[in-house]
Amino acid sequence: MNKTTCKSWRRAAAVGATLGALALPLAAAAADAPVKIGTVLSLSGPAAVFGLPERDAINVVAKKLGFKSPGGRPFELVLHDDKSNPTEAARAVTQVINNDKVVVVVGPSTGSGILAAGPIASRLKVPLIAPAGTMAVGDRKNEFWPWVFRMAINDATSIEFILKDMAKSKAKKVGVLYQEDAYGKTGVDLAKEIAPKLGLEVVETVSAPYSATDLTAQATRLRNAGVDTVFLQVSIAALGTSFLKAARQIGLDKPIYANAGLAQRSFAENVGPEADGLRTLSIGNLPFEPIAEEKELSDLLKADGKVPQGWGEIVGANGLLAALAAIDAQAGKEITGESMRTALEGLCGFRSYARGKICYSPDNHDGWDGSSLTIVEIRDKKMRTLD
Amino acid sequence: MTFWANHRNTLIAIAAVLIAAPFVASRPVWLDSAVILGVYALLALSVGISYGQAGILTMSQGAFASVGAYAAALCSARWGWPPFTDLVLAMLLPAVLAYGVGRVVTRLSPLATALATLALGSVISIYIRHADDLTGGYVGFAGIPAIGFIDTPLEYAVLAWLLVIAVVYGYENLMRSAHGRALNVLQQDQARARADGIDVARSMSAAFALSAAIAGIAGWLYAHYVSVLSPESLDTNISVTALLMAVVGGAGYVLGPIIGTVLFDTLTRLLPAAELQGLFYGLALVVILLVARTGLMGLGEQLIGAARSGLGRRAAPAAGLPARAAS
Amino acid sequence: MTFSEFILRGVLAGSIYVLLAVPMSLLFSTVRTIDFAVGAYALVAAAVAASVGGVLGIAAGLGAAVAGSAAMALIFLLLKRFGCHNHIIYALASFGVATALASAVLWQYGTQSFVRDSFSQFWSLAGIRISPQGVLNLVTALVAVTILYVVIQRSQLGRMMRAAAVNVMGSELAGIPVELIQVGTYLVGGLLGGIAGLLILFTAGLDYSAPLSLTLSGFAAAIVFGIDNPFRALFGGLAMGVAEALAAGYTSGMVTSMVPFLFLLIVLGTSRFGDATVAGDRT
Amino acid sequence: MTLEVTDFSARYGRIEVCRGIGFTVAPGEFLVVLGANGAGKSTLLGALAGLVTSTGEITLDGTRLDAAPARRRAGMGVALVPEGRRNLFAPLTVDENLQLGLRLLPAGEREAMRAELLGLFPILAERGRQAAGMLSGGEQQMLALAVALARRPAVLLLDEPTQGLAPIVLDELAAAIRRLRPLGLALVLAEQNVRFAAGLADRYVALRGGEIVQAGGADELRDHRFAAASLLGAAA
Repeated sequence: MNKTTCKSWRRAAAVGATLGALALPLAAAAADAPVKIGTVLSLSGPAAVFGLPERDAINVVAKKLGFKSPGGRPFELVLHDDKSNPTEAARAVTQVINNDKVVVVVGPSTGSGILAAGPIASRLKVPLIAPAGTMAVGDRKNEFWPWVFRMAINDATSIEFILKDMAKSKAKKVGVLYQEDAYGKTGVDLAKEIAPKLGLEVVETVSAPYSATDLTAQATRLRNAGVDTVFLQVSIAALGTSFLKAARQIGLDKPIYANAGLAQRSFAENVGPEADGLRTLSIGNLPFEPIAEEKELSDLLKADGKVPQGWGEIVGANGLLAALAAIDAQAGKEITGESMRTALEGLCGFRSYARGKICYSPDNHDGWDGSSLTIVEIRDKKMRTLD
Repeated sequence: MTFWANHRNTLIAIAAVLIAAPFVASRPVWLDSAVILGVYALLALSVGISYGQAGILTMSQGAFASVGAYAAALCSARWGWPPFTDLVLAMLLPAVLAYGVGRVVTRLSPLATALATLALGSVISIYIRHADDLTGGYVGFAGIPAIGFIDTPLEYAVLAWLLVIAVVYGYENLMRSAHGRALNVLQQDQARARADGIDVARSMSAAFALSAAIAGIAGWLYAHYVSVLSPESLDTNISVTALLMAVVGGAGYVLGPIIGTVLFDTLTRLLPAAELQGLFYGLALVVILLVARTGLMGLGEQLIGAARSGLGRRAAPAAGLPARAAS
Repeated sequence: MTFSEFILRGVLAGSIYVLLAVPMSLLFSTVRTIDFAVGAYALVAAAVAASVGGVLGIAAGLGAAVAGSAAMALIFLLLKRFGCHNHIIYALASFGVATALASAVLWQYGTQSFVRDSFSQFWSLAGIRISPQGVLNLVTALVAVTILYVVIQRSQLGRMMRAAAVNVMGSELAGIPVELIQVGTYLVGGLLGGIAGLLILFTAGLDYSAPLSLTLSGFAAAIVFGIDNPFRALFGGLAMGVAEALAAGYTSGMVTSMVPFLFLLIVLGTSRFGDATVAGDRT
Repeated sequence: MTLEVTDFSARYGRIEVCRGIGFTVAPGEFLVVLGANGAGKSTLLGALAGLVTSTGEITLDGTRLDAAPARRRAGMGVALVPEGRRNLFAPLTVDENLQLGLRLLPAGEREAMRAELLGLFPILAERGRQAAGMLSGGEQQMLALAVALARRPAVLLLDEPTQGLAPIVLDELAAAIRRLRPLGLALVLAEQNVRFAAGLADRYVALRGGEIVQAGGADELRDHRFAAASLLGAAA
């Protein structure tokens, strides 16, 4: 258990004892203390699927480094839960910057959380390392654009990648199932936009709320539209399994592709034989076939008693490594949010747990290009990397 | 002296804010919290009026706030209305909506009302999620400008708590007015209220509309302060939280919702940030309900009452802050 | 063909709602309150059953769900002992229990979705392929509703339940163990919620974020045709399943997601369900 | 069995409603508790049945009842027909109400008791499948009596049975109550209607302000009807 959680536990005990007494936060640290890094991640709510692996990876990497950057600078992590909610995300970011005096924040986990926290980061002049693909996060029109660095692959790149794979088959007519949230909606819009460029056509789209317990009606509608192939823009694993079961039941016997939302270990392991052959986009293949760099992270997690889940860990760990690389780039100097931002903009090709190279520049805050992406196929409850 | 007697709650609120102000102003993080706390306090107060006074157990305050917030966003960011003018629409729109719904729900039992308002809130939020052109859909609405000259967290914090005090003041006056007395009567006994010539449905709907307008103020403030809105910004969770805050503090008391807000917010911030937070939150809620089922104000009143009679003094209704005894 | 297919699929999907609706209907008719934790009992049952596995897992899952409802029943009793007779407070407390249970599942099992396979063969009904699991769900719902109907309408226990619901003082005078019955109702709610959870586990799967929406779907189904009779919950659940299937088949996602809530609003706006006189006094 | 009440007080919260009550009712004896509205009659009966907090002793042939909650006193031989016949379950049918009443008897005796009750109150046999709430006031009072009697109680507490009934029904009701004599139970009847009570009771106690202010034989009520009326204040 890491330091921050221990502190939280003590706080919880205090709550139990006084229940309602207004405890004053502890005084801010002294001047020569370690560099503070905020992590504002979704530890509860629907986005916890990614937020928890992100947190786990950040914790094990920090522990392995002995809370010292590769360049030897001590650092400290301040962990907050954004509860998958933008209001909480904005509050947590304000809190870690103002109260805990962090110089960089990894998070929030969700696109809408980042959008809500962006203006605050920009006002308080502390950069966010944002682990989400949402296009709007990287929109240059945002006033806060200079302060947000994406630590993920943007959705347009991702969707083009998977649609290209789809186009290799003879499929022409695509049906899309998307979940009813920002992730699902932006995904389906991008798919409609990109598909024609690749000779595909989105002929039918259906959606489902998080709570749907039965997707046979949606699957039937896609079948009746005569689609050649189906694209799942879904990150709630229960919706994915529900759809696959429904598709098998109603006889929708077509190749199915999924965006990175379903590249999760628990999805692959829990879903039945109906998932065999499902092709999913992923950043690396940490849980099942890690390449050398990923293997190291995977081993670290296992040594800590964690089970690698998917690309959440890769994104989280690299978020921390990017922050540390930026810290090391300013060896001997006083570090502020502004200096972190400048350092991040000059960061390229630092040591990371990823297939592709991560490069930021004053003109490019997207960091990753498609080279980190891979397509995995689910077979026998495992994700197999396709070459 | 009469002003003191008639506006005790307002004066207490002003005093508390003045005492807290120097501490809060000294820490930037508290300033931010103070603004959000102000938003929550307004929402909880709106529950206080709706549930505590009119008996409408509402679970749609978050939705009313988001109607107000999106109205503010559209007026200021898209249509370029001058500062503060959008506040009118942010209050009016939820109020009109609530009045209409109020006419339907006033004949329902509290639990049925809760469900009806919950359903209403859900329908509103689903509409917001799907009205891409108007609200930005799931992705949300960014770039909402500040309110004119009000720009720093300090200025927002001052504005937020001025609004809270103004609402408390208005609330107190309302409870002293004919309308407030009518609400009191129909809370106790609807049949008697009808016999007294009170139009029950209209009276309750008006109170519900007022509470929605206050929620709209909260949304307006939120939108301008955070500058970004998304469907999850002011969702059902916020509605439930506001309800819990009001009930925990004492929904029937003017200041109860504010006390509940401060307590709840402190509690959730002190709880460990991890998977188990929900467990602690749930347990804390249950414990609070067990210990203080008429809210902390009710508990305090009981304790004061007990202490007084223990001392052999006159066992009068305690130094009353209540607008009426809680149910 | 397509239309009848949507209807059939809706009926099969609706049977889950039935199992969630029945405990709502029972609890409302005996205690006049809502148990927000019914969806959480479903989650707990599914999570435990999935992790233990096999027949033992099913038993353990149901046991865990009932244990969850026992915790709620205990809180209910404590509230009563502390002199709280406000039905809204019971409902708010159940909200706390629901949050706590979902959080415990998240802590213990993580964010995985719980799903298990039951049947790999499908039946064909007039050219429509359906899973035997769907039929099993429907049969379970029918059996549960029938048993409850017989118990409530024909047995001494059922008479006592109905008596305790309408007149607590009269029940005390008649020597009816009112609290025992109320606690029993909470436990039955846990059991039925647990069964619903197990069926979802084998049908579509669910994860830690499911409870509240399951509860709300169940409640919507419970009140569509009136809350006082499990048979009405049956038709309510099935009707909601059909409405959702038709909406998913023919309309946009917006309408599909609005269906349960619009149902609720229309019913509350037009029926006598919510009338203070029918649904208990204002407190 | 003999009901003995000694130094008995009852309270709602902090408000004491009855003080220092004491009386004895022998098997087969009918005692009427007279008093105006608010004199404490209902509170006294409620407290005897265990619905209201009380202090003091209640014994039934020497067995202490006062520690038991209402639900247990029901099984120990006490039956209360509260004001407004609120021991009935309005949406349940007449038969179902009776079955709930019979529940406390051993299974073997229920059928015989049912027949006996229908003999005492023949109207109920015709109304078996109707909801109790749909009966007329007089019929409801009969049913309320039958339900209370179904468990074969030793003590029957009857609170204002005449309330809300048309005068024409009163004779019928009085006749029905008179038919209970052979059952040998101790009956405590709270009434404002002195004429009605005088026709039934053996003895009376009069309550004012929660205390017994007068007691005597029922013949006093018949002989000094007007004196008794004045003792009740505005009643009768």
